[in-house]
Amino acid sequence: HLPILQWEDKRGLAFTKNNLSYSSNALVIPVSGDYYVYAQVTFRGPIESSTKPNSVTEIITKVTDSYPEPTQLLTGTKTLSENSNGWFQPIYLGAVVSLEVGDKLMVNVSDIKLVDYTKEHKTFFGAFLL
Amino acid sequence: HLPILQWEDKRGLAFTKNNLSYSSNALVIPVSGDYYVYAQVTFRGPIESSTKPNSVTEIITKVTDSYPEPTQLLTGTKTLSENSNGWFQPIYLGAVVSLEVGDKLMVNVSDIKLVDYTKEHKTFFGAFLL
Amino acid sequence: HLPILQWEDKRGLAFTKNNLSYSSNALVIPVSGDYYVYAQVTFRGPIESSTKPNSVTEIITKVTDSYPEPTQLLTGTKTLSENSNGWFQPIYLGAVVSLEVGDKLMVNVSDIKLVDYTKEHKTFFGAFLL
Amino acid sequence: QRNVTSSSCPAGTNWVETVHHCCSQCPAGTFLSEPCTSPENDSVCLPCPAGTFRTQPNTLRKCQACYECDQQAFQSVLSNCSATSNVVCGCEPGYFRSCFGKPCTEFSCKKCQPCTGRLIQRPCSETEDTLCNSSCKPDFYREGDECRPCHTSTLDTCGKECQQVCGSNNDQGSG
Amino acid sequence: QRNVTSSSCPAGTNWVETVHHCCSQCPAGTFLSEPCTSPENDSVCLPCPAGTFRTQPNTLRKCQACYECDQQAFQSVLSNCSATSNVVCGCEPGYFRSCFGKPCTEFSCKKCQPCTGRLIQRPCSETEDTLCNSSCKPDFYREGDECRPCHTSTLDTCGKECQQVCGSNNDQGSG
Repeated sequence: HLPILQWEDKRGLAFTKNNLSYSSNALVIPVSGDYYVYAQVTFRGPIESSTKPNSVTEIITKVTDSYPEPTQLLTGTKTLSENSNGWFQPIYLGAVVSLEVGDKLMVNVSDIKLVDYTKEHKTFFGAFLL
Repeated sequence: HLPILQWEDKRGLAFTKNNLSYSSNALVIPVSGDYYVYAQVTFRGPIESSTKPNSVTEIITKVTDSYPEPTQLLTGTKTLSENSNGWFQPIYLGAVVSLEVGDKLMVNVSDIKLVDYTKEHKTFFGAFLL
Repeated sequence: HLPILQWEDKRGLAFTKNNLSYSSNALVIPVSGDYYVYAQVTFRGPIESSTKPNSVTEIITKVTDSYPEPTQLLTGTKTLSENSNGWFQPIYLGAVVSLEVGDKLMVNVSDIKLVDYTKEHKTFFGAFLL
Repeated sequence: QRNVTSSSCPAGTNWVETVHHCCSQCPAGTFLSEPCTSPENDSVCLPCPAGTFRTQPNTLRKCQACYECDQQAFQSVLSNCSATSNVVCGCEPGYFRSCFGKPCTEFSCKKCQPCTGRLIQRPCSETEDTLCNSSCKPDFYREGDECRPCHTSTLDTCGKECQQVCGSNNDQGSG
Repeated sequence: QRNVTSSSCPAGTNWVETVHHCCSQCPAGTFLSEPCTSPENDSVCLPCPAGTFRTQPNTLRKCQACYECDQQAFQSVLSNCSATSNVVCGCEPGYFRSCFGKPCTEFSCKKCQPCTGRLIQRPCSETEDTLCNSSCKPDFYREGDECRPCHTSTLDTCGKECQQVCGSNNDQGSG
């Protein structure tokens, strides 16, 4: 599977409440219901080590004890036409999904080395119960 | 007017509840109020039949019995600089709009043949009452 | 600081309610709590007067009496690879942030002359209490 | 006011759900300030505030916000927004519309090409760039896809094409 | 049903929070219509509706929606969606997969190159374009990176390369 992003859940603008907790790279759903789930990942390049990617992808996935495979909930995938000098590309995703208590939400990306993790307001992830 | 997208409202991740129903390509508003309305369309190309487009556009529109013309609520329009080989371009839109009972919400696109309809997590549309 | 956008808060699709008011370019928070804050800015060019920009940036910032400097809440920044003829680039941002009564929310952009202000459904800004 | 469902209101009236009545439509240029509640007090319509408009009869609670013309992109106002019509934008003189796809709802204004050294086959218009004649004007010689005036180049440095065109003019002179 | 926490259900059962029971998993191709409430009435499983599937045993309330193959981009269906497996897409004959990054979850189908005037070193396949031999076939001469058939060019107009290749063939004829 695609690499999973790790998140800060306490410092700065980050917070969790109403029992929506964060553990081992996932938001854990405390009560069944419909949630608006969202995430933005800012990708940037080029970085020496990786070959010139021709696309970047961000996927919000759900993992549940009721099924052995993760489910892709939302996907944003964009081809890169930028030339060799520096490029930035944010991808925002958000939608309402029905979740069960205990479901885990994670964000996967096509290439972790391309993620701009430097500023909390450029790459973020969250959910709220409707 | 621009072509209107058709949506799946029951299978997989799709669902409707609280009387927000889907009929003839539109979400039908059951009760007046402020709604957060959102949609993502993933465009992809090139496809032989259509001339090389220089832009893609997604518009969330409202149709109401109180007015003979549709109202454009949210618009995302992006020029394409990608070259001839394959390209992907997601456009996400979301905002709060005041709606009346009976109003219909639809998604129009600049060219239906450029819409990636193959996976439910790449192109989606929804609304919830605040 | 980056230039601040001005907004229409009454005409057309724009509205404010529940004491969330708009004054001197900012949304003023009437009651402390968690808000989903969002904004889309459609950038377009080229325009003669400004040099060819190589990127566009949109930032939602918070100003508060409790701190002398604005806080960047959400940032969307994208490099431009489009060639010289006309280009369009929408940037959407949205997330949940904890706000205190009296906090002010504003939208800054890298270059005001590149903002498409001509249609209300292309550039918009809002927030709602969870 | 017969208690009817929304689809079957008599002509000139719309169903207003909040009052469960068919109310008279407000004319173009106005909006529904107060819906009708009985035959005696019919819809109250108010004119669209400045900067807004309605082109059709309606029972909407607000008017639509006028678009604006993109001054920074050399757009000009062809007709101002009125209570019953949106603003119509075109291009400033010396510019033409370059559309982003069809229909041409979005366009940028591009500078008309000057046809230096050529005859104008079709002048620049609101919707099309100037069409330059493919051949150069007299006293101009071709270099690549440009037409250069003869006098600016001294005969000895200029290429075959320039000699041919500019040389013949000087026949009378230097022979 | 020992009242256990979610992590420790016996094999073949999953913890179902809504009923606080470990319920039998529904087999692949079905979904959990009704969770178990007691040892007597176990999970009620129903087949996935058309257009949906589940590849694994589960206690999910819905099946996953099948993907679709991108006909407009020359994709073809290698195997249809079934109750237990998603659709599998490939490329139409004469096209090969051009992946968007690895693993190749997203791909577009590109036309195989024809190797006009060259021998085919490796034919076009589902995953790779045709590999053309670098040198031209007999009776073809090289021009840029193309191979042109001799007969189409008359000897006097064709360049050095063409003379060499096409000229020698005619030795027998015009000598």
